[in-house]
Amino acid sequence: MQLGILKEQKEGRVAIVPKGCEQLLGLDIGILLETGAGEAANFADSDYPEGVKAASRAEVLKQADLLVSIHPLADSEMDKLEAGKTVVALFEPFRDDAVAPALDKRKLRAFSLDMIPRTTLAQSMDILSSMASIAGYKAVLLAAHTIPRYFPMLITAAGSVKPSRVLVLGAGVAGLQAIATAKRLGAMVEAFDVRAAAREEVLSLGAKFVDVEGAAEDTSAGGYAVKQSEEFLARQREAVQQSAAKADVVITTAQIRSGKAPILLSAETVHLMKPGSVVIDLAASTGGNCELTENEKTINVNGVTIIGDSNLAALMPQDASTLFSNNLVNFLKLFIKEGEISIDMENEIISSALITTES
Amino acid sequence: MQLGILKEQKEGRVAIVPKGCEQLLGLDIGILLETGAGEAANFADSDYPEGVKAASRAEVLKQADLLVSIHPLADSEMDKLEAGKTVVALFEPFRDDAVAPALDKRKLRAFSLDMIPRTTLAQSMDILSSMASIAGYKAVLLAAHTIPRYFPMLITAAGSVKPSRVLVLGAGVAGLQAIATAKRLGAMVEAFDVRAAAREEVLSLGAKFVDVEGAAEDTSAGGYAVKQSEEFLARQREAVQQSAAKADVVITTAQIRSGKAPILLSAETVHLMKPGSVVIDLAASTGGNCELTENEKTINVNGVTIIGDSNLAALMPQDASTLFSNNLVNFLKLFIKEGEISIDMENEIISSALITTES
Amino acid sequence: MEQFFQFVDNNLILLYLLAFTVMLGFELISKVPTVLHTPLMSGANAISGVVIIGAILLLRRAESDDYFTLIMGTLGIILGMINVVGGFAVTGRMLDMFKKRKTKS
Amino acid sequence: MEQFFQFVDNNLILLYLLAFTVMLGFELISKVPTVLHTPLMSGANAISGVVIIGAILLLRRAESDDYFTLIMGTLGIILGMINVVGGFAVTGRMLDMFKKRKTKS
Amino acid sequence: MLASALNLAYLIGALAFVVGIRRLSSPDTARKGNLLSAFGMGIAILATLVYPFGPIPNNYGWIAGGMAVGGGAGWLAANRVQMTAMPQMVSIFNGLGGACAVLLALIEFRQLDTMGTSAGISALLVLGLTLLIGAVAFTGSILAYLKLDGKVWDSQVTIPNHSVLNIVLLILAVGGLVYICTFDPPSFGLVLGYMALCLVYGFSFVAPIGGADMPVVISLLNSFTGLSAATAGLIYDNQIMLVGGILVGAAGTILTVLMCQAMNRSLFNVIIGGFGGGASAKTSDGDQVAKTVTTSDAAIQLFYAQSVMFVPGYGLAVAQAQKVCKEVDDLLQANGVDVKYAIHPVAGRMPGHMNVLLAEADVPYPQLLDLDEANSALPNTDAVVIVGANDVVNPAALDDPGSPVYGMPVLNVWDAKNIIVLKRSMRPGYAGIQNQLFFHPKTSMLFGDAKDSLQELAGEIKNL
Amino acid sequence: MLASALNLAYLIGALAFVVGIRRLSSPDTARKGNLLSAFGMGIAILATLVYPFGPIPNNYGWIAGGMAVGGGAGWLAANRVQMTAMPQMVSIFNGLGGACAVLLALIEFRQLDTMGTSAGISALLVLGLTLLIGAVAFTGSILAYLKLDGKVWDSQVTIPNHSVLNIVLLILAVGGLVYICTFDPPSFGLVLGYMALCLVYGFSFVAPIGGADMPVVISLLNSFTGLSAATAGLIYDNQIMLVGGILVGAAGTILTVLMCQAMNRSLFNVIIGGFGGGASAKTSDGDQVAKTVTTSDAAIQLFYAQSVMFVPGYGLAVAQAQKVCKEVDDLLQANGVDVKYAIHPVAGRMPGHMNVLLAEADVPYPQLLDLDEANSALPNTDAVVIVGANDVVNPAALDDPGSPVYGMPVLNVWDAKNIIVLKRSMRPGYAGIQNQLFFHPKTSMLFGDAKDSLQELAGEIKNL
Ligand SMILES: NC(=O)c1ccc[n+]([C@@H]2O[C@H](COP(=O)([O-])OP(=O)(O)OC[C@H]3O[C@@H](n4cnc5c(N)ncnc54)[C@H](OP(=O)(O)O)[C@@H]3O)[C@@H](O)[C@H]2O)c1
Ligand SMILES: NC(=O)c1ccc[n+]([C@@H]2O[C@H](COP(=O)([O-])OP(=O)(O)OC[C@H]3O[C@@H](n4cnc5c(N)ncnc54)[C@H](OP(=O)(O)O)[C@@H]3O)[C@@H](O)[C@H]2O)c1
Ligand SMILES: NC(=O)c1ccc[n+]([C@@H]2O[C@H](COP(=O)([O-])OP(=O)(O)OC[C@H]3O[C@@H](n4cnc5c(N)ncnc54)[C@H](O)[C@@H]3O)[C@@H](O)[C@H]2O)c1
Ligand SMILES: NC(=O)c1ccc[n+]([C@@H]2O[C@H](COP(=O)([O-])OP(=O)(O)OC[C@H]3O[C@@H](n4cnc5c(N)ncnc54)[C@H](O)[C@@H]3O)[C@@H](O)[C@H]2O)c1
Repeated sequence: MQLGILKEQKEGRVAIVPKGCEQLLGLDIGILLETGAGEAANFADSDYPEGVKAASRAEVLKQADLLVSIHPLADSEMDKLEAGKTVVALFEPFRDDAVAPALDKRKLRAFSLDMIPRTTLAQSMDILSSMASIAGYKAVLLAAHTIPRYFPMLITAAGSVKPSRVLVLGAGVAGLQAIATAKRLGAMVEAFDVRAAAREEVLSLGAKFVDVEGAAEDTSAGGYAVKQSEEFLARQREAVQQSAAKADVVITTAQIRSGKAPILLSAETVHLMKPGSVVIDLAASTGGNCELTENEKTINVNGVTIIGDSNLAALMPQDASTLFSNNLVNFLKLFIKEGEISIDMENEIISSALITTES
Repeated sequence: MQLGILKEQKEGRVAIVPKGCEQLLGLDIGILLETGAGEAANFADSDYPEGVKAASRAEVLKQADLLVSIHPLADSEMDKLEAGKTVVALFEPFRDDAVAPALDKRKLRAFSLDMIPRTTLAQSMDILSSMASIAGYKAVLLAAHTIPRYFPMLITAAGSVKPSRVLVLGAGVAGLQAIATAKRLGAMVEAFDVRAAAREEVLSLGAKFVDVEGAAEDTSAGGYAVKQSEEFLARQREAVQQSAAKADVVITTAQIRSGKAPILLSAETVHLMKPGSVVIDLAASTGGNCELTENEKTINVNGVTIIGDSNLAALMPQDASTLFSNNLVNFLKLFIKEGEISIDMENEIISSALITTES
Repeated sequence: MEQFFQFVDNNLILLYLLAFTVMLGFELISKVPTVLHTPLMSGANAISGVVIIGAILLLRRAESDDYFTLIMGTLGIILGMINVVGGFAVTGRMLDMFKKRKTKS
Repeated sequence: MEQFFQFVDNNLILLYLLAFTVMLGFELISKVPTVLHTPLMSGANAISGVVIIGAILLLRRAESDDYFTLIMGTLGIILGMINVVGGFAVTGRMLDMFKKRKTKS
Repeated sequence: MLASALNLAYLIGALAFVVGIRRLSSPDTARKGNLLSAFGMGIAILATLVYPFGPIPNNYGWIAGGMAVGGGAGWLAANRVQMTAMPQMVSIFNGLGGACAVLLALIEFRQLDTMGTSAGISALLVLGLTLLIGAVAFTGSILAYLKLDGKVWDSQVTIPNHSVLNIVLLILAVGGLVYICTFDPPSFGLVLGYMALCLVYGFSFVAPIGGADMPVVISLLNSFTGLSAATAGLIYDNQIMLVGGILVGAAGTILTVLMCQAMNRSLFNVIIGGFGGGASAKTSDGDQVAKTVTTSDAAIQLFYAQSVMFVPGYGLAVAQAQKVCKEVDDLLQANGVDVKYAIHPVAGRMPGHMNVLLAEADVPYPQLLDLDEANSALPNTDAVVIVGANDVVNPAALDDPGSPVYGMPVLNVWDAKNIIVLKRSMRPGYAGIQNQLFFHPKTSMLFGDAKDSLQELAGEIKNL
Repeated sequence: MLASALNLAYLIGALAFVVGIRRLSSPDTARKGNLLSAFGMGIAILATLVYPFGPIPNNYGWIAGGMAVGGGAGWLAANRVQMTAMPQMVSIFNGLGGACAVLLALIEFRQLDTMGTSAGISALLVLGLTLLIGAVAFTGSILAYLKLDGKVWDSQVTIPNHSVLNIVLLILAVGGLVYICTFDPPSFGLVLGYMALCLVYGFSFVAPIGGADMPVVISLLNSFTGLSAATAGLIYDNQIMLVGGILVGAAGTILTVLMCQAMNRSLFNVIIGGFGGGASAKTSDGDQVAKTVTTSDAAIQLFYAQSVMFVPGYGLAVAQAQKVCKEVDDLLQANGVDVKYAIHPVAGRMPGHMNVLLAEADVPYPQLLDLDEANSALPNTDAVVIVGANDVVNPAALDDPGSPVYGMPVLNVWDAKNIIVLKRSMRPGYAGIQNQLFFHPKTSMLFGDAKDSLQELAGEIKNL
């Protein structure tokens, strides 16, 4: 069987790095690498082990039985794929009901990496966590670099500088990492989340938690947050407004698994914010937590910079690729046996991630 | 007497912020503000206190007796100034012997803020320190944001990430701040300097000091480093090479007061560095500590990004302006008495900073 | 009652001695770390074997044909000696775990 | 020498008492924090005023016309009383600075 | 003159006891203290042996025989016994000391009886007390030994309302003592009967007390043996017996109280509330019980270890204990202990959670081991300190296919020699499952907030 | 029966002394301990007063008068004295106690002389010893008081080779004692001469000892007074005098040794090396001396303060003491102390140096005061702890126009009630100039690496 590693079209990460190929070669498969796939992440083709064949994109698409990439292939390319092939990528089927049927129609077997359950056992394949963690870290660096002020407090001969205030909305994996990084840089950090467990987690990082009562929670949601009532969201927006008005940086990460991200930062709130402050919206791709966010754009509203970017991990291609690759290889090892794909539908991880079968 | 605050032509800082004007107005002087001077630093004209008159640049240049700016005026504008006026800016006369005669010829009285001595008493006017401190902080943020890797060590389910190594060359004000900031972000930090006192200072921040023996030191240089022998520099370059080859980030800040910055990072060393690593050269404006640095440019050599920027403080305009303004106002208060300029040549600070008299 | 006061007066210093010994015993132990409880108990136990001295005195004074006293006394010596020797030895073994020296300044 | 041993034998329990009292004194003080040195010294000093009991005994037994004894004894009582009362009072004042209670768990 | 030599030897012996006990109460000097006490005992015995009392039978043969047999037996027993069985051994030794006192009293009583001389009420009282206390110490200690060794179970030796029985026996024993004193001299048969009563009382006294409380009981019985030695000292007007006995009596009593305190119980509770005793000192899950450890024992264990590995988990973060943890680390390192941290990949609640915390506490990176490094270092580790971790050290991941964590790589802390777990309760962690590790024979629990526990540990280590 | 009541009262008194001293040695219980000792003394005195010795003169009038005068005087003196003059007061009290013992011995000697009865050598020895020890305690204490109060200078009372004189006097005193014992009874004139000799010796004994060592000497003389009370107890065969005196003698001796240790000196060194004594305990600059403070005194000062302000400087960074500093902070806050940090704008070696360090130690921002805030809070601050700062607290910046730092704004730490300075030596800071603050009356120095000093402070505070 041939595995094909594709070069990402819109960013610098690569799905599998040289170290990952070494492990995969041990599984008795052939590997095709699109030329220059890892270059932007500082992995030259020559860094890949012997046994990995570099080839043009067309060749890889044609010859490989198993195609891995971070983002799904464009529809046009997908159409050209032979039926029966297996594709692995972040398809996000829970966001768009059309994804699975389309793949089905093309008779492709597809694993969606974002469907891997967040169970204890699957942690080593949890790409969402690895990437969210990078995004949280990067969001703070980006914010610190963007605001025209110091993060930490400084008392100097030229006067005292007050510490910046950072507000983190949504204390999931990305949010927690953002909190930790902002704390490290000396900012005063407040955070907010609807999940009850988040409170303790926020406090455990030494940050302040903003309490809003009456959040809905569903323990059957696998740790994910659920949609909140409009009444709660209103109350929450008010609490957030108070903190946001004082904040220099707001980082929002709140997601709901199937649906539009909740609006936590209203346009009104943004207008109350100080000029020079920054909003970084990691939920931009699903509509954003800020009413004014435009996905993949940086805009300036009344002196407030709003950065909408859900793909910050791409800004750190080398480590991001390495971690992605580690997770992906752990996942591939689940179903590549003796050089072939062999699918065990009993396995919860495989059955969850498999969104279409080739038949 | 009228004081004129000019808008910087190439960057966003402003020499005096609204709070500084309040203090100055108490000295019985009039203030002219070039329209929009503080805008880029988030100080609108309307933020300035009553009594500060906004005016066009031409008007300010014409009417003000005392002109303050961060960077000196362009020669063309300088030529048009009436003789007898006083100009205050960072003239860097020690870098260019032609600066003072040129001003002299125009019969302008000039204070160069970078000539304020680094004495205990003058610390509250020490603009070099305030700005260097910001530059050191910003350099680390810039580096952390640029490299494709994490700064801190992380042990995660997707594998362990090694901490980045940061090498700081020159542990003056900027270097120390860079060390502190990089440590905060979790990097492993090594530093190097020729002044003996720097060693203890580096250790006091928890970083490692790279020892190279035989540095020359001159206690009469007012705390500044002196030019080193070529032999020492060679030995130093070797020591630096070893550390640099392992480093992900090199931040260089080494300056010699009167002359070209020493070359600490040879082209050869840069070629030994890992692709994806970053050199930030804060000494770029005086030739740079890295052989390949191009001032005010970001270049990529073999995958190593080299950023030459001696003016990083401009990237944080708000706090930078505030601190600059505080320092500057403290300095102005030395010689503005009862609404007029009155110069006391006995005062060491004034006599050092005054580089030309109007006569 | 009278007898009691008589006793007090006659053995005044003895009473002081007893009281002070008790206080000394308390004082000695009051700050012992938990981990030494068992060795200390064991050491104290060995000391309580001092009763053997009574057995020796008894036996040395016993008539050579008073076999009851001789046999019972010898038994007492055996028991007391086990208590003393065994007690000190076992305490020593327990304490061997503290052999490592501190390198603390 | 002979006399010495005689003394030992006659005052055996007294010797035990002395030895134990000394040890008890050592034991009591051995862990006192520096800051209590002065109050402790002062408190001990007050106790050493116990010598006044000798003066009282002496005076109670003195002949009513033995004016030397009466005067000197009364002087002794005055001095001893100053030592006792002043000593405890001054110790008390010193210790007032420790009045604040700890709020530590 | 010679008499005073004997007296001086006794005085020296007594002082050696005092100083010996004093030194026994600090780990640094304890070994010397033990030797000093032994030296004091040696001097006293020697002086008693050689002092020329004049023309008396001496019976050196009998004495030498007895001493050789007893000394040899004691030495062998002490050196053969397993480290873990030491408390049992102490208990036996203590019982024998009590028995010795009983024999002395018995012989004296018989002599009174055979001679028919009257001895005075106080002498009778002293003899009777010696008999009573010695007998209780004797049978009580033997039963304590049997219980500790698991040879006898509570249910085998107790009856319902056992404490009533004990009170009755106590009244009988005291009454018997008074009764005996009314005869002067009492008949030997009466004395034998009284002795039997005392022996039974000693047994019954210990019977209802739970196995976990045996160390406390042994300490109490030890102070009884001391008292019987003291009363025997009164018989012979022998100061070293008196002083040594009182000393042990007092020290034993306060030690007993301290031991109770360390277990958070009162002495009364131990003795009377015997049934079901020990429950509060143990935490059980069904049939299983988790051992607890006191802070100072944990401190000793760490301090005298060659290598210690901390395993931080989410609890470290919750308690914000990272800095105190580093303090303990520093203290241990200052004493030559090799300290490492094992960082499980998913410890905490976000990737790198432990890294962030430990960096905040300035733990140098080389001290951090990842999963594989830690697992290969663990077999050579003397003590593992688990600070608020749970799921990441759950053996179910390896051996319980039904567990939700089965298959997750975990830290094999059970490969180390000792495990100390710092957490607040027996509650489970994130995965919500019970952890068999807490019932592992190598594991002891130190309950409490991790920061508090570590702070106390630091305090104890500083005192060592 | 009544006799035993007296004896029991004495026994209770003696036990009260023991327990009282024991409690006096821990800050928490010290006040109760003092009351207990006083209670013991009260019982003993009362029992002595009321016990019916039979038909004796009693002289209650004289006794009551003496007690009223003495008690009143003592009470007034104790309550009027300034807090700072307490050691002097203790010294006087102690001297009077010694004088009382001297009077007792004197009266007894005179009675022997007038009666012409022989008393036996041991009685004479006891009387003579009481006289000797009491006299030394008396005059020695009085001189110690004079020195402490600054009324007498070393140079006024010493001669060259004073220690030779002392040895001669000591030999004479011991010789005199032996000589007196050869007469039975000795003539009163002889005794008076001997007393004069002893009084002179006491004075001469203390004369060469430096003023700074007076507390040690007072403690030593206090144990002498105790011994004289004990020997006086032998005269009257009175156990409470004996026991109380011995107790004080032993406690005083060990206390003296401890005090020497706290000053890093040996007792021998204090007594013999009297000349120039105290130099090592002080650090001087020309005529000026900087006071030092012990860790535990500093701990007490901080612990019982309402508000404490830390002033960190470059030394904090060099010592990397930020985390221990925070630990001390936490300990103080746990006890209700209000803790703040005063951050001088140029403390350290780079802008914001202290901010970086304190953030690393997780000191919350609201605890940080900048220059102006700190200067307005300082007058209401009980104790300032300067941790390795120097130039930023140099008063020369305000009042010495010749100084290179003149005109720089500094932290006015001298507005606070007490100042403790943590640094390693008297070396200057960055500006290279001496700092008069270290000689300020409110300042005490705690020399040593800041981290070590703070660590010890933390330990002491925990023990409080
Ligand atoms: N790392 C990640 O990215 C990530 C993300 C999400 C979930 N997880 C999951 O989180 C778990 C991490 O394992 P873990 O061992 O670190 O934690 P854990 O299994 O959640 O156990 C934490 C333990 O700490 C104790 N604890 C809590 N507060 C404490 C305090 N103040 N003092 C002392 N002990 C305290 C708790 O016991 P008491 O209540 O008895 O004190 C608890 O048993 C794994 O199941 C992992 O799958 C990890
Ligand atoms: N902040 C800035 O930007 C900057 C930059 C350059 C210069 N400066 C200058 O630096 C000075 C700062 O004042 P400062 O009060 O912070 O410091 P300082 O005046 O330099 O004094 C530091 C003191 O700390 C003590 N010290 C050093 N190591 C120690 C240790 N391990 N433990 C305990 N004490 C230790 C030293 O005394 P021992 O040797 O006796 O221990 C020294 O006197 C000012 O003069 C300022 O002008 C500041
Ligand atoms: N089993 C494991 O070991 C494991 C590993 C990683 C993550 N997880 C869990 O997975 C869950 C999801 O993590 P994630 O980071 O992917 O979440 P996510 O990206 O889906 O959402 C980010 C955060 O936003 C919060 N949020 C949603 N709606 C909100 C609202 N209206 N207001 C405020 N906050 C809101 C969520 O609670 C979440 O914390 C978490 O519970 C996490 O602990 C588990
Ligand atoms: N008096 C005060 O209170 C005060 C305030 C601020 C700064 N200062 C002092 O002023 C001095 C200059 O500080 P700066 O930051 O402006 O210095 P700078 O910008 O002139 O130089 C930066 C650093 O580069 C170092 N350097 C020069 N040549 C080097 C070489 N060949 N190799 C390695 N390093 C080299 C210098 O030693 C210096 O530390 C320092 O001593 C600083 O402490 C004093």
